[in-house]
Amino acid sequence: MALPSRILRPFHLPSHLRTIPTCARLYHSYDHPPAPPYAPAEQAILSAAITHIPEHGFTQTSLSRGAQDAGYLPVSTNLFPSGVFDLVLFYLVQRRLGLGDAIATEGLDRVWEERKVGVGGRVRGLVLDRLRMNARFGVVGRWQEALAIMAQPSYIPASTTELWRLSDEIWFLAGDTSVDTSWYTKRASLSAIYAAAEVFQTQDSSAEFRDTERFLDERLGDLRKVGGTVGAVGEWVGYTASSAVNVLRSKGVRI
Amino acid sequence: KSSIDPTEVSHFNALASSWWDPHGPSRLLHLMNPLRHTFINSCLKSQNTPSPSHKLDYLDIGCGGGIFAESAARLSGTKSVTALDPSSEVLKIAQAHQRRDPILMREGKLTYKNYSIESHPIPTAPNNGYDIVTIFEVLEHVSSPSQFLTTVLPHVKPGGWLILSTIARTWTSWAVTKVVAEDVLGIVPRGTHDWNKYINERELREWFGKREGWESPRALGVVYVPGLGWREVPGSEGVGNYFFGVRRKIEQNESKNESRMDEF
Amino acid sequence: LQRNAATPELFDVVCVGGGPAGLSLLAGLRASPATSGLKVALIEWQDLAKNQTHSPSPTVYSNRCSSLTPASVAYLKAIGVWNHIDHTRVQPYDGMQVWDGITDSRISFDWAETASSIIPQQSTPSSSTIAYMIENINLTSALQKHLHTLGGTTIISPARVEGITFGEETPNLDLSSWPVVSLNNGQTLAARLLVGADGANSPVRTFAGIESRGWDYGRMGVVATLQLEGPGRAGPDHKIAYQRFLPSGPVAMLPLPGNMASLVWSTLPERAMKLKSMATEHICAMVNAAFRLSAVDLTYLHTMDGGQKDEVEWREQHTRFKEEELPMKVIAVQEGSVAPFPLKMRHADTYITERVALVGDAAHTIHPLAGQGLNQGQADVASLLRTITAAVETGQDIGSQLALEQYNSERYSANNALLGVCDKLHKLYSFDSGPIVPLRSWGLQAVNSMGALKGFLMKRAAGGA
Amino acid sequence: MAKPQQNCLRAVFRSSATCSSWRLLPIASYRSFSVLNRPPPNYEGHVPLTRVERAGLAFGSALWSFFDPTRADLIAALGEATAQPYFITRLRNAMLVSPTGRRILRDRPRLTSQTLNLDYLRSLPTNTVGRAYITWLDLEGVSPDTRDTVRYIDDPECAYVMQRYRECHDFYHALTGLPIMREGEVALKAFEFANTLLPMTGLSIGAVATLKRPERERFFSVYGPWAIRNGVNSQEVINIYWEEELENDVDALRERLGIEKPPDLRAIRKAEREKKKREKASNGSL
Amino acid sequence: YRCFSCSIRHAQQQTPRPDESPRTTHFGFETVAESLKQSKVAEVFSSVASSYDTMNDLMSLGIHRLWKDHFVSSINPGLNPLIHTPSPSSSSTSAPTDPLRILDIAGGTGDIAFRILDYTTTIHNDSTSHVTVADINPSMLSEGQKRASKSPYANTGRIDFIEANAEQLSTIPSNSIDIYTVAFGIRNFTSIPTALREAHRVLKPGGLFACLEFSKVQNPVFDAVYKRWSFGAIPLIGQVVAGDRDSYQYLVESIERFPKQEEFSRMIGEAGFLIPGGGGKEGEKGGWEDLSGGIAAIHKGIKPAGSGIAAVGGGSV
Amino acid sequence: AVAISPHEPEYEASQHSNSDKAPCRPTPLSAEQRRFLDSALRVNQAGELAATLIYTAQTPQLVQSHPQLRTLMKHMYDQEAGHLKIFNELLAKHRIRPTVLYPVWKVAARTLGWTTAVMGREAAMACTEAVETEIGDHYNNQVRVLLNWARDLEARGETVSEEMRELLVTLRRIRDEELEHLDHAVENDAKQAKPYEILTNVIRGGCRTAIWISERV
Repeated sequence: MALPSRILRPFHLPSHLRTIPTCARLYHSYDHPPAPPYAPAEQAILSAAITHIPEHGFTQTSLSRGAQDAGYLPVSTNLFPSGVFDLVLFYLVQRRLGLGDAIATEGLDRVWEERKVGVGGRVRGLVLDRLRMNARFGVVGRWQEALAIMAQPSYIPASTTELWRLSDEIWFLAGDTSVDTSWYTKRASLSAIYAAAEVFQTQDSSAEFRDTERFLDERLGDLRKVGGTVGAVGEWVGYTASSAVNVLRSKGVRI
Repeated sequence: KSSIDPTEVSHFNALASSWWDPHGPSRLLHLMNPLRHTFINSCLKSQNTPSPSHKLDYLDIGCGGGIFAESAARLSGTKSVTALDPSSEVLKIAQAHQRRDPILMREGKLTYKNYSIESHPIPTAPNNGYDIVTIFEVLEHVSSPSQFLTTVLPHVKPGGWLILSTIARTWTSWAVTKVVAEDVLGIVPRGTHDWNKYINERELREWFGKREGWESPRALGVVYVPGLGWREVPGSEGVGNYFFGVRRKIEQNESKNESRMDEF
Repeated sequence: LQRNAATPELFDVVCVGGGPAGLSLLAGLRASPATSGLKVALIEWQDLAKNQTHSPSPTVYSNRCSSLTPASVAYLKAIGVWNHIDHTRVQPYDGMQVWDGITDSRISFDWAETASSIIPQQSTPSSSTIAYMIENINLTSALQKHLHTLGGTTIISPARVEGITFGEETPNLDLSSWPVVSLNNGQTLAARLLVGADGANSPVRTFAGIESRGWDYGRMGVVATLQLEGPGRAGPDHKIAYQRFLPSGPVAMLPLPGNMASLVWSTLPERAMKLKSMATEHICAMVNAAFRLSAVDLTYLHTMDGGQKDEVEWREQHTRFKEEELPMKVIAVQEGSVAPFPLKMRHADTYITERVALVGDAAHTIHPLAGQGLNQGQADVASLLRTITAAVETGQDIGSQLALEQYNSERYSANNALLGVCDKLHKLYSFDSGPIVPLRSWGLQAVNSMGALKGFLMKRAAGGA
Repeated sequence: MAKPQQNCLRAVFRSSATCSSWRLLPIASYRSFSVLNRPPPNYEGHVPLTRVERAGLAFGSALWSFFDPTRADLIAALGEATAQPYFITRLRNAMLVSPTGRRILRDRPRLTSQTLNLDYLRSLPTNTVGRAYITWLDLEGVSPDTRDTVRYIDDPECAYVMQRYRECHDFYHALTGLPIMREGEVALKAFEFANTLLPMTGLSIGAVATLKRPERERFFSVYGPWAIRNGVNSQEVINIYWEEELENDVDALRERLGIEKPPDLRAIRKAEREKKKREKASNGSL
Repeated sequence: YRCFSCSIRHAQQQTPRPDESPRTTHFGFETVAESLKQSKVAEVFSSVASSYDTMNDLMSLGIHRLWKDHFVSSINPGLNPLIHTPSPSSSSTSAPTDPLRILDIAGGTGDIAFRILDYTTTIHNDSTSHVTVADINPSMLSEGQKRASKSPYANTGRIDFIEANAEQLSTIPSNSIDIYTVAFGIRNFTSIPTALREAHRVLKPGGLFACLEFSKVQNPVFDAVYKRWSFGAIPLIGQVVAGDRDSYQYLVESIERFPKQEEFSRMIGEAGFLIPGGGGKEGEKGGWEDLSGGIAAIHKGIKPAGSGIAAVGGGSV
Repeated sequence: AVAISPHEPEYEASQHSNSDKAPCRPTPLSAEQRRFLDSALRVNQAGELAATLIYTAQTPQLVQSHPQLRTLMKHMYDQEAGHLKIFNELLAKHRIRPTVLYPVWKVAARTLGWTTAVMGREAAMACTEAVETEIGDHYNNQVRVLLNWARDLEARGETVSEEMRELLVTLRRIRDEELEHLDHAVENDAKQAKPYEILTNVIRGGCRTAIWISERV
């Protein structure tokens, strides 16, 4: 068994990409909190670099400025194997983890409870919060650069995984507990919708992103319609099949 | 010599556990049961005695799980039913199933006897025999039918009826009961029937013709259509399954009949 | 068998539910000689005695009416109930107009006209009736009267079924397969055959472990008793039923004696609630609009907070319709007769298990657009009656599955087909745009022009599908 | 078809006239409705057309008005011929959905010089709708009465809707500030098509082919996208009760409807002309 | 020992007595006393100095030039004067306008040094950054100085050559170097951990340690092929081209003995450097970049700012 | 193949009495442990889903010919449905991905249930027996692994987290209920099924491959 697996090894990602700091995607334990995704030094440099993004964008300059702010040298940015993409990924991871804190600080749970907002409504609220974070950090203008970086072939797997984790985080925080095939379809569709909304936001000039909000509502409406139709067709097919079986049984056929 | 064929008895014991399973191996018998009653009613109607108000006594020979016996006991026009079967195992099933219906548990309504017809006490006077004596799906399992029939005849009250159902010994019945039913479809457990013991309706009619004191033989053919159940097909007695009914004459000198015994 | 609290009283047939289906089954059992020997009991949670003394005034009609097909009427005549019915409150009709609310393509059934053109040797025109409009209470009180005259039925009402379990096995009597019904007044009844006629969420069906599948239509049916301006377009003795298919659901006007009519309007839940809360004059305007105005206007009318009456008058001037093909104008609504009920489709997996049979709403719930709910129930009962009679005549245990199989095989596929047809009709007519609308209109037009096909359809409908 | 004969036929036919868009004409009566015995008109000046006639009218008027855009009556006929089966009913239904639309259909106001007190309009403050309308009329030298009456639409209410659209056309000019010269007209037609979906407005966008190259470029780069975006996103302009809006501020109305004011076409063209003049002058002087 | 090769054969014939001197290190596949290793290494390099480039070309079929270019571009040295205006908020120890001080260890012929200078001047047009080339072997140094004199940086004062042993860089003060690079040299050091600690000493806080070195091929099939090539062909070519089979034999053996990627990365971590890419925490491997499937590998480490505790700078998250 | 694997693994975890020790902050689970828990709970959910669907497919056939079996089948179905609910909640709470082959297992379970039911009462009971033995062993292994972890934690002086202890208790209870089903199946003469050997081996092989696949996908 050893030889084949070792043969397959070279075809996986270039080694340095494997070290993308991730909070392990597996069993999320409450009593054993997961270790923080970034080493303290990286955390310091990257979070400092984020403050430079509005001015310098997702470039090496922001990174080295951040390094300097964190008491390091411009050359310390070699700490990040994939350079600027690490900055982009750091930004995404922080915003994703920030969503949970946003609920705690703004007491969204209570608000949702009072207004009896369903899971769908909570998902919408969380997506809008996440989009507004882009604005709050002054990243909207620069986001197309980040999209360009993420679109590079060697970074696509990492960025899609991060998008998938964001959609999983949103579904989890919204209180969705379905664990069957809809677990996949929900996350896939939300990822697609979020990505589309984010791209729409980069060129939305309306006040407080009203157009983005309308765009998001339309897409969520489409999703509900499609989900409804698929559900209805599935229900009808299931009913027809079982009534056919029942008719045969009523006629004495032993199935 | 008892008319019980040992291999037959063991075969029916194996069948016992699923006797009352609606989709079990004896489903065909359950489906045929209603047609037996319609045949009996048609026989009774064809004569004015016994009068419809008179409560009937039934004797079912070879009752198996009690399919016919129970249904006869439930009828409003029945006074009592006596059911005989040599197989103890299947009789236990019948008695267990009898306890499920309060009507059958009424005094003297339905009694099961675990012996064959030979050991059943012959009625002292002709009139305290049974109005109806039934032999369903038994004749084709008995080693010598005429001898068996001769022992049965005295039990019929004058004016009473002897009703039996069996299978004609023809190519079609061989194809249907042996090949299709047992081997191919397996709806009837293998080894239930032995083709050579099948008796044709004509032979029965001749046999009774020769006997004194028996009149108006009636016959009706039935065919099983999968999906629709059994269907009465008049005139198909020569083909497969058929019912046969014969009535005992009401005469002054009944004693003459017992003496004549002949074999065929 | 002396009966103390422990041992339940034994019955041959225990029918739970005193609706039209249950009562009609027991009347049938008591009426036919073969089954008159059976010991039967009826359990009903409403007080049946109250219905007996029901004597309605001629102009007040209950809003719960149904249309009986000739087949059902034939069955009711057979069990001798028909003459107990108060015929002054029954309204036969022999014409039916059905049209598409968007394209106005129309199909009209007129028995006399089709009969003469297709089946010349059609029997006397008197049987030209398509269906009979009858109040449910009229039918049930007639059934009760008939049951009372026949006697021999243990009627326990008002009584609620506390629980249903299996009997125990004693040395000389094994009731382990017999269902035992225990009531809230302490009585326990053991049933050789337990008939579940107890409505859509039937405790008997749950006891039997039979699942009921289907879905909710997301629509509400609004019923009401209306007073029209006249007896009907073709006079009092040729009454016509009208049904218009709107995207939100069909609206139907079924004739009652005199100037009265019964409304069955399947519409969206919020519209149903709005309708219920309107003033009577506005309800009349809305019902007239439902048969006359376009779907766009109707949608707007439902959003208005008041003043529907003159809005409808104005729009009627600008909408083109043929008054003589439409029901007469509604002038009044009977007080308190406007009542919405949710529409859903359910069908049980099977109608029988060991010692249990389901009839009527307990077995299936159908969309009211064809008005076949009651007829299906009566047809079930007729079939179950035939099955039980055959079983009794051939001495079978009427509770055994073998005996009941005939009922299930007769009724299940027929009901399934009718449920499917009504469901597909509802789906077909819920489109208000797109290619389906002209297609269905062309189809309706074609059927209308082919006399033979229409005759066949009418006979099927009358023959109690 | 002499007038009296029309009247007596009208009573008979009214009961079986079928107008609603989807309705298939009842087969029996279809054969009888042909050019020879034309059914009576449903309203004053109505000329019921068979399908063949309608197609002929549409094709002919489209072709001719392409070559001679000044023929306003042809454009009007084209509009009526093509609007019939679906589009005008859609517009009427759009009015039926909104409360003000229903009020307009109920009151059936007409925009003519009699109904509008032109002098009063002139006295209104500059930036009001009325004032903009009247100054625009004076500037273009057009009077509100030059609109033709509708003749070829069967349903009387739909006919009124077409009439109303036609009379408000000048208000749309005021609302959007697009001048009457061909480039402005095409841009406004694009906006109207996006908003009302009437085929005639769609077809007249074809006239962009007759524009000069810079104008065409400007249309496709600026005015086309503006027209489509605003036409689709804004509310139905047919539902504006102009008679009540006269005193309101134009920008406030535009804001309420969600329409962005397009770049001022006349200013651009004037600047362009001076530039060309200066160039001619400069290279002329070289 | 005049000719180096005979001394090796002599050593091999001796039965490998357990060497009583306590500290031994490996020299190719032999184990020799530590003090002896340095002289032996010096001998090897002095004999191959002249044909150093041809040797490297042979060892890596000329790819080593690409590796070196990639190595320098991944470090991305140079301070662009336009961008790096002194930002008041930064609390970094050295004012950013100071020229970048780069130390290239064992870079005798100046391969890396010239590439760095070219990179800084062309990419970042930073004409002030300074490279110090240190090597233990005088002949390699002289070769380097010869080339430097011919290069455009001859008299710009941006490059100087010092002879020093990587394990005692006495002449270089602590916390003075921005970037410490070593290319294909570290495997010849007698004690790698001490060299690493020395590097840690001389580097400024936040300074970068970068090492390019032959390493273990990841894919076993490719590894088998590469081993046959390096042990079979290279010594043969060394003999034919440079007439010196043993030096090449040593070089190939030293590659094999050099610690694998994970181990070397761990050693860098233990020397006090921060490992890029998660630092091998959480069972995640990382901290190096394989070149050509692992024939060579780039290892990096950052000296943490402040006394090992990351100085919290910049805006909080 | 009748010997049922020993219910209780040889080592019974000492009752967690040492709560008096200062409950130091539990160290984060190792990646290896999280991977194991992740795949274990995913497999359990898939297994319970299959078990419920097998019973749903079997019940109509069995009850039609043997009405007295209805109460037993209902009881077993309710227990399995309870297990499925527990695992669904655990998956949702610990944010674990359900198996990708969810629809595949649904179809496979239904077909298995239906075919064994058509082959008769004994075959259906034999199928239950085979499935329950396989699932019983599977739970045993999981309980054993968790016990080892608990032992290691106590050896290191850390307290076993509440979450872990709860999981252990639940797994044990579910395993016992599964084995109880096994006994029911054997009581209803699962052994008399005609092709008993082939049937049980095929089903057990099928279960093992399904478990192996679900752990990975």
